Amino acid sequence: MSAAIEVQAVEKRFGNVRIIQDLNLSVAKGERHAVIGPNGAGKSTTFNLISGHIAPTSGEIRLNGEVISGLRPFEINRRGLSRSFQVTNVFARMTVWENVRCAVLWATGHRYAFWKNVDELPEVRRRTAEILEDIHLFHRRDIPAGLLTYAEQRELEIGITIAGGADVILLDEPTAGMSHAETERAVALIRRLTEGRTLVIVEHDMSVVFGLADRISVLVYGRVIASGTPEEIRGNPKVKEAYLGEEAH
Amino acid sequence: MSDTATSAVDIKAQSRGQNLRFYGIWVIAAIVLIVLPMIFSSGGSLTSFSLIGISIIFALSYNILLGQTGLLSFGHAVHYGLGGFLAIHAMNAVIARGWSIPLPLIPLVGGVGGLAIAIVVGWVITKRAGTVFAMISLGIGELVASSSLILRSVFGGESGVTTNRTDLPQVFGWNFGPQIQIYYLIAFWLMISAIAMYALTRTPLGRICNAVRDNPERVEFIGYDPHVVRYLAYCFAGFFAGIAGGLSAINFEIANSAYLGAVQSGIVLFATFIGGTAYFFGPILGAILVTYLQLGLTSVTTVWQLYFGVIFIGIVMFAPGGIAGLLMMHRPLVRAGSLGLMIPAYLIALVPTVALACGVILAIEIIARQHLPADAQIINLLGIPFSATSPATWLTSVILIVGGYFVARLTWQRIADAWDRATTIARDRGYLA
Amino acid sequence: MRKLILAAAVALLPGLGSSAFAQETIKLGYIDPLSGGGASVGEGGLKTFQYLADEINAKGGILGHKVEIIPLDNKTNPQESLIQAQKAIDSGARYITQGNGSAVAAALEDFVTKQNSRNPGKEVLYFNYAAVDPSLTNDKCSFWHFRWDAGSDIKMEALTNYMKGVPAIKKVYLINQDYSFGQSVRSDARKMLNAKRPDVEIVGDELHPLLKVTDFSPYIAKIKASGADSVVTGNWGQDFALLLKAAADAGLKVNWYTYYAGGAGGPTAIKQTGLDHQVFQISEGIPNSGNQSAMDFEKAFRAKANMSLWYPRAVNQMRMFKAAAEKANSIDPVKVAAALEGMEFDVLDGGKGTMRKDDHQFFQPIYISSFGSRNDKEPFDEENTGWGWRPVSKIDTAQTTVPTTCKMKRP
Amino acid sequence: MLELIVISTLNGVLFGMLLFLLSSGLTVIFSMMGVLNFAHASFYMLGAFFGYQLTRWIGFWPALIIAPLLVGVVGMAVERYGLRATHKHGHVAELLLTFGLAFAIEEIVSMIWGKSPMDYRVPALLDFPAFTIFSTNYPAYKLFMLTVSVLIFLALLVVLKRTRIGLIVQAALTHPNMVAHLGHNVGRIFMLVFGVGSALAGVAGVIAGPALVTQSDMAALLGPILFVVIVFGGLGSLPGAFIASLVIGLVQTFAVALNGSLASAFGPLDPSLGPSVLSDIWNVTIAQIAPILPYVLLVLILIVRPLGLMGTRET
Repeated sequence: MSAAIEVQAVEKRFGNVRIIQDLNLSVAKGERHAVIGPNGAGKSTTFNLISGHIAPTSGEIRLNGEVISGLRPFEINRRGLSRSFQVTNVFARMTVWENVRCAVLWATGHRYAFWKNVDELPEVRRRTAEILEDIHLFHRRDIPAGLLTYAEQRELEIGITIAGGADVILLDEPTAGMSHAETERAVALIRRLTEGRTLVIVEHDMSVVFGLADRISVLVYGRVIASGTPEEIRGNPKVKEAYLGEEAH
Repeated sequence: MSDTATSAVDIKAQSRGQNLRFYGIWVIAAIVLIVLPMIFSSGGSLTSFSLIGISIIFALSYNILLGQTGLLSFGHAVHYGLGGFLAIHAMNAVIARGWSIPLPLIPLVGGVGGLAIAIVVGWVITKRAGTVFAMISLGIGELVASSSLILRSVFGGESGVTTNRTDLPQVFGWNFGPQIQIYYLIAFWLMISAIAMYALTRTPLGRICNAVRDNPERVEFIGYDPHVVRYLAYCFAGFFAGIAGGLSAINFEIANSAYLGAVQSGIVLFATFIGGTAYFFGPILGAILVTYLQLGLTSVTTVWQLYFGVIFIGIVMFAPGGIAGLLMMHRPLVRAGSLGLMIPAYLIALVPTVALACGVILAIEIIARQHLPADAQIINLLGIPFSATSPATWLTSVILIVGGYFVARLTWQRIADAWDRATTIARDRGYLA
Repeated sequence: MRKLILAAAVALLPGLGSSAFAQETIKLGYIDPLSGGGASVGEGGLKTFQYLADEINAKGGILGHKVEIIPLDNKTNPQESLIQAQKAIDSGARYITQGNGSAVAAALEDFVTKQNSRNPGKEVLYFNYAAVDPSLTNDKCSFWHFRWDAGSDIKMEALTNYMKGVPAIKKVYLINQDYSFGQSVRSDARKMLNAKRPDVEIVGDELHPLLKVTDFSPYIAKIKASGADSVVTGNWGQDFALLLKAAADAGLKVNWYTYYAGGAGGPTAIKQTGLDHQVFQISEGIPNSGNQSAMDFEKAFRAKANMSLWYPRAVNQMRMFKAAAEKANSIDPVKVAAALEGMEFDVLDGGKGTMRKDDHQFFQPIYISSFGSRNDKEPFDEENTGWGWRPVSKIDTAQTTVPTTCKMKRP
Repeated sequence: MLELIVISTLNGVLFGMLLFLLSSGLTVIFSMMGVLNFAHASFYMLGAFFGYQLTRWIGFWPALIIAPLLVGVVGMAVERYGLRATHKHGHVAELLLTFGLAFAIEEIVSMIWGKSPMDYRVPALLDFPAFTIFSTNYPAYKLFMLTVSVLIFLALLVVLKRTRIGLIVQAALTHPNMVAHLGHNVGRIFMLVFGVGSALAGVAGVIAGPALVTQSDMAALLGPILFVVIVFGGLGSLPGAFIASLVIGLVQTFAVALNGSLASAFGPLDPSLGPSVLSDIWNVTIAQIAPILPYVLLVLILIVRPLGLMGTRET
């Protein structure tokens, strides 16, 4: 079985500054994989590289065995990878319903169609309704997304990410800024929605990370210093020194 | 609150209801268009209605870009103009070759013209959005307008190309000489185009256009190439602008470089934005208002451009949703039944606000008349003659502006308070988020 | 909703909602720019026509009918002009007049021709007082169009007939705006100079973009390099002012033969550059013509309108209109048109003119005049510069006649 | 021929520097605030008219100082009472505001000063030929314009490199998001930058007014070229604006000086073909198409380099 995501010797420079150096990461199919690391370690940059938001300076990224480095984000998305954003990134002037529906359209094969009535597509309507119910926003469907509460927008963010039915999901700090209760709800949501899919998650909240992840990679200064099961990571001295130790200050 | 069980069925019923209301509105619009010339049958009103009809199509096509895809174009008249030119040449070819293409099909030729140029230039233009798109569209507009004066064999120099619409094959005994027949032709195409453009907003592409407008970056992560979306929107906008241009060519029986120019592009931007870009009917209101102002204001004042500019700045600063936005703000209040709270506040504010406006108009007209001879110094405002040279007029203007402003400010505060109360009620009753 | 707004709009539309048909007054729709860039020119024309209407009305009008000028702003835009023409017709005008822009003129000429063929019994006449494109009285000619200004070919005919007798002219440079008018000036100048003065060398022939050039010094460098002694130009407005300014800056010493040096802003520009009696203009009349009745008229006009008489042809037009109506004993446009055809008339500045039946072009004496400091026989200056026009040569009507290709279709 | 080249180069550089005076202000405003000021050419026009009026009252030299300051004040007022309120509605709304403003300023100017060209003259002190080159006089005033433009260019460089505000502006040029984190005085810096940008346009107006035509349509004539310059150079890039100004200045002047057409290069077309698009293109001279060349350049550069000559920023 080939890996869902395979990052090999990727480097990213901005001018002379090396943000990512010799990054190697492998995520198996169906795995829940967390990426952790101190601020500025390059976690979001890693996501941006994998999702095609920025192109690597060198190295190779594969999705299900196919090289995707250098492709545009929509090309990668069409190959079955979807991501969320750390800063809420929804379609603010459109309603919640339309936000999710737009994310469903490409996957249901309607693409750029200008001859179909979007309200008369049963498949689209069914999937949109399902996802809205999944993320507990069905009752808020006619509200413009910009007017939702912060926690609701985070949930919508996840909804948009999973709506296209991608089998590799990248979530960038999905619980950032949430209260404890909201976090619990979100984690349950993520667990349920990514059932049977590959999940890569960047997270600061260690209870979330250790509760959710099958495997964990630790990123420090643009380099993966350790990768393994939660137990292995807990026991890894390098991690303790470079990351947990540092956080203890 | 959680009513997940009702889900999809509920949604379906809801959209059925909307559909009924939706067809109703179109039927009413069609009836209005048919009856209108029977009520106002003078030559002047027919001319105005025809022009308004054309500018509605043009403004709606512009809103595909501005309102729906978030593209601010300063060169939309390129499509309008080239559509017009192609229509004129098609008409002349039909006459010369004796083809049996009747006049009512000519606007479609215009549409194809507008579409063709959109297909050619659109790909480059739509590479970028935002400010860069605006500047490139301006550049392309200038380029095409200037080139039209060089390519004389196609564009006929500055006198343009003329035709005679009555020489085309006739249908149902109409020769399309009289304006009333042209009016009905325009009304027909107005209905077709408006329905088509409305339908476009209800398609997957139309919805993705909105998504690109709101957040082009995120669109890339749900599988869409924003460049392709913008390009397709640009092509549709070009097509419908071409139809408007073709109708204009039929109406005036002439096409010339003024069709393509910056003025035409500016007017459609004015109309669309003043009407409101967020709602489908916004550009319709805007086109009616701006065409009316263009026809009417010019015979009342020579500085109509200034009033245009001031109205436009006012809308940008205080009501970026345009007229449609202002109207739709009140919809939750109407539903909640709290609109009644607003009416007295509006009525009270009307008096000082009108006084303020009159003062400003008076001041503008006084300055505008300073270069004119003595006999042109009479300003006729609301039926009252003012002499622009008399200190009494200046004083009136100053009093109206200063007094009007201070009183109006108080009444505006009243409106704001009333608004708070009315929206609170609407929110309590669940009509407002 | 939409209906309500439309209803309100129509009720409010000035002049569009009502179509009162009062035949007591003769309404003349004046269609020219009254706002935007061309407004100063259009307002000048409007004042002229209002003055002339007052003059006619003071003497009892035309066959007892008062003349009323309806000002209509066309923003120098052909489409807008057609709307305004329709507006004029709706308010009862059977006569329209226009002058600025040959593109507008062509559109209007086409419009009245179609209008009259589709609405027999409601014919409209179009009096052209300043659009000079030759095609208006040649391939595009119409029975319903009458032109009082000399076409650009006629002016060139007159100018070259003058140049024929000036041996000092040896090397001519042509610089014109790149549009139909500039092009016809250029091609007529070439053709006519070659025929009448084969010894004159045309050392340069330039077309520059219309109203887009901000700095003419590169063009001036070219003129200077060519060694020209005379420049012929149809430039007007800023294209004229900037051209002259650049020439003065570079110290270019040539004689300028122009069509529109007298246009708004032209005299100011000439005075600025200090080119004293080096700038010549071709026109059908000048303030300091020496003709007493014309100079009296000029004086009265300046006193009232606070501007100099830019359009002596407008005087001819309105006076001839009255004479033709009286000759036909009718104010019906068809009869007036018939009476105008071939009519002879004593023009403002003296001499006979005639409205040629073949193409409805008015032929009249043409003056070459120069602009500069004045002597005591020249009472009028321009634009408060202190300088004025001095007659240099008068070309008789016979010397201005050019053939026409017009095949007039009469109703 | 050599004469044409020398004169055209001088004129081209002069026109280019004038364009740069305008585009530098526009670029700095754009980099700091993300606003493309459509009314920038209108401030240039205001500079010319203020300069004209003040010259009549108090003479050219005081006007050269005061008129740009006045324009700067107008600019600051526009920022303070117009743009700041519109900012929350996004950049398109701001662009539209300045679009409406351009309309209104043109009409206000023609209301006050009329529509005819003003009699705005070169000051007597500079009204002489500076030197004669190949029998063509080169006016001293043009030399003065060139000097002023170069001086302002140098001053701009010094300010950008050596002062605190200059550093902030520079930071904004390269990292537009940084200005958002400047803290409490960001409003005042915006106002100042907008004022200075407008004042630069005002200077251009005061010195160009006597050399070109001071008329109420002068903004509309120059405006589109200005936008071509900054898009061509790359939005937000000052070096780009500088190069683009010179390129467009030189291209326009040289195009005018050349008489070539396809017909003169390859011989006339067979006349029996009659008039067609081909014959139009065949016979048009380079001088005739001079004013559309900037737009052609714009389209070409956008095909080759979508971000413009030196542009690095997406928006």
